[in-house]
Amino acid sequence: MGRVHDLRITRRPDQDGRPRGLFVAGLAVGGGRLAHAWGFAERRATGPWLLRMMTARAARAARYLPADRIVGWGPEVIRVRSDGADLPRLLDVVEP
Amino acid sequence: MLFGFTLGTLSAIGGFIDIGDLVADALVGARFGLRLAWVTVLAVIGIMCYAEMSARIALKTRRPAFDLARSRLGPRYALGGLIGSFLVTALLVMAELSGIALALQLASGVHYLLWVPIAAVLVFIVIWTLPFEATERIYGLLGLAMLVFVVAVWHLNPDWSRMWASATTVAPTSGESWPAYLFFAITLIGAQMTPYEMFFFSSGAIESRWRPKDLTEMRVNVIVGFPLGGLLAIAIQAVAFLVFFDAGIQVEHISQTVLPVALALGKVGLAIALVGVFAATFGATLETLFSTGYDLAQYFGWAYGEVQPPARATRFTTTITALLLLSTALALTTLNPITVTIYAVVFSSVLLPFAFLPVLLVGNDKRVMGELANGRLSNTVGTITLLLSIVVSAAAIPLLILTKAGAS
Amino acid sequence: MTAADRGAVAGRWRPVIAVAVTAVVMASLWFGHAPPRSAAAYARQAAQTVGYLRSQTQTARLWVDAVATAATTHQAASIALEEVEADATATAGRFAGWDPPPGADPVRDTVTGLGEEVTRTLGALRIAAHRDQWAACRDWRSHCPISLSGWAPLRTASPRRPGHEAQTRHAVRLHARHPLGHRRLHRHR
Amino acid sequence: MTDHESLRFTLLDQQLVDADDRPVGRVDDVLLELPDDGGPPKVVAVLTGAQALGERMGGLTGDVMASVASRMRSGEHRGEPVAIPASLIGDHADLVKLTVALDDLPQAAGLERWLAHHLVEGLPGAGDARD
Repeated sequence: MGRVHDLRITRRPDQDGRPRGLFVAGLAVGGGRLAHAWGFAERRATGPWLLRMMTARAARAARYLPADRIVGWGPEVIRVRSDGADLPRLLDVVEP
Repeated sequence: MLFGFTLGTLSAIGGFIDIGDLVADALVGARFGLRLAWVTVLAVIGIMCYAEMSARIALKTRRPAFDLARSRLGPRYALGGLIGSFLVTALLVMAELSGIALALQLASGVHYLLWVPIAAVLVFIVIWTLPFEATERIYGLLGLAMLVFVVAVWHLNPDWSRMWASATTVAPTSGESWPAYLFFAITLIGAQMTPYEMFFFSSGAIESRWRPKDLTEMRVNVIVGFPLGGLLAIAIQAVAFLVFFDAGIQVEHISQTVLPVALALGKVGLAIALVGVFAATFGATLETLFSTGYDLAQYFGWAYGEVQPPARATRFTTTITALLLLSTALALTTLNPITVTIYAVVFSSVLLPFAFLPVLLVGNDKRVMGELANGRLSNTVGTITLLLSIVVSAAAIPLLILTKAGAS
Repeated sequence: MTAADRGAVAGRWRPVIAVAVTAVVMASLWFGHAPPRSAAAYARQAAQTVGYLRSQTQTARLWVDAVATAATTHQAASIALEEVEADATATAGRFAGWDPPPGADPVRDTVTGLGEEVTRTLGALRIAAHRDQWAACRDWRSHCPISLSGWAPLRTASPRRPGHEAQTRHAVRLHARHPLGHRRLHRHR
Repeated sequence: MTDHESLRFTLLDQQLVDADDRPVGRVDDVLLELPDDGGPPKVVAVLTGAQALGERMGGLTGDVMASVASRMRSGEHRGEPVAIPASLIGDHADLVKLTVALDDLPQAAGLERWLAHHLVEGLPGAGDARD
């Protein structure tokens, strides 16, 4: 389905609402290495124009894979329930 | 306000002129006249853009620009850049120490090798005892002595139309080859767009406790300081052109860099020029040492900085002391400092993209920079400079080999 | 993350890349230091050597002039004259160390002869400077191996000056045998 | 509104500072653990120090870096990279702030302490390493 480029982490509160620690909320999958490394895949940056254009296609290809759709966590391979096509784009998930 | 202004400006000038400029500008002026002055203009614009960007990052995050670089480049590339810059700095500090020693030799008549250890001890004492701001102010102020080169241009009664014709020609002088011309263009870029100028300008912004509201002040410093540095560089090229070019003299020593000033302005001019050379090389020694220390400390997340007493930043202090010792040992091998400088600035130009790219990326990161993120001007100039630096980086080593370091 | 950072290409090609890089480095070191083998390369080196010698002589002249007009301190001038002499010795020695290719013996004789003359003159100059005999220094031009006459140091910016021909006397001599030498000698005009 | 952030930009490779803003190191690696109940992996600890970084990078450079760093350490835990439990992590964005002071982390910044104690402290003008 593609390479994992980043983990999305979250702080999940426990029953009393206190922060309980950092959890992996999901994965950032697919798209090019540079699009992730340079921050274009998650809308951290919108410029400079040239670098954005270089990575635009890859950034659009990057998907967000929520942790609850993952069946098996292996060291090399991660099994996923559902196919890749219905995953949301990372660009649409992150805050603008 | 006025004080902060002068401080930043001095830091910009002091950062711009160092041994690389003293050597490369005189060499280029003697061989190519002002036909490479356009490179200096480009270098000034490029470094202004990146110095402003990194200082803006520092204002916003209160951390030096390169602090955020590792997550952008990844640890591998960042390590490559780090090791490269460590080696280049060792060469450069060696050359700067020799520059201090040669200035002292010309003033005193005592052989420069005797001055090298003394210069190293002096540098160490300053690092150990004086706070950052005081050192910067002292050598910045002394560095203004370099303006004597600008005065010397007028005193040499130049033929202005010939100077202009030379400055507006983009081609090697007759008898010189294109590869040599381009090689020296790269040398000038390496000497004038040094990453440590960015480090230093942005660290200065932190240590002077500038805040986002000081944005205008910082920009004024950039707009005044760096072009002034560029003016000095072109002045050195011009006096070398006027005195050496027609005589067919090749610049092989620092003494030749100051000779035109002596011819134009006499002993007083020579003395002022020597003070300027001393201040510029001394300041640059501190700057290069510190920026390497910062570089390493930031890569591993160590404590760093001049504001803290040495014992609070021991790894930082130990690193720069070790580097200083290494460079002193190199200087004592009697390697020709001019040759070493040329190699160091060429290798430095190879590393330029590694220094520029992360700054450009962080400057655009809206989540870090908020409303201080790069505007269109910064991005346009920044991208062009980055592309230029990639070309320079790729061409530097082949040209170095092809021209035998500019010998032919 | 780790796997992504490591890159897939590196492993298999690493030895090949290492050998290639070593080969290029060795070749370029050789390129930088190889002695000139062809007659043309030798002539180029000869011309370059003469250019350096002339540069060193001219530098010495400027410093002597500067002392004469009280424009510099004696210390600075002596140091500079020491440097210039050391450079000239190195330049001449480097050229003398190369074997001339067949037929280039006359070139070698001319240039090494000139080198010896220049180093001798600059050595005498250095000694005079150390003895503080600056008046004697001023007279050296008349017996300088590379003619300096007619060269007004400053305030003249015109590229064509009388006396320029005299400066390139040796160039012309070389030119008689090696056209390349002539071209290289005019690089500084 | 998203409630999750990039590990790459807010945790990994970022600067670690203690509760008093003193630099501790970089987040050189992150230790994840898969809970038994089958939930998503949890960040158990952040690893810091050249050993952790070397092991993460791998390859010749990484191996050399890790083994040198491991040899320079002493004590019972040598051989393992310095781990800081995730429970001590406070805010994290472009800076990762811990909720404890550096002095309460005996593992971290070992070289710094050693140099301060053996080399720098004895020299005049060094200031006091401990305040």
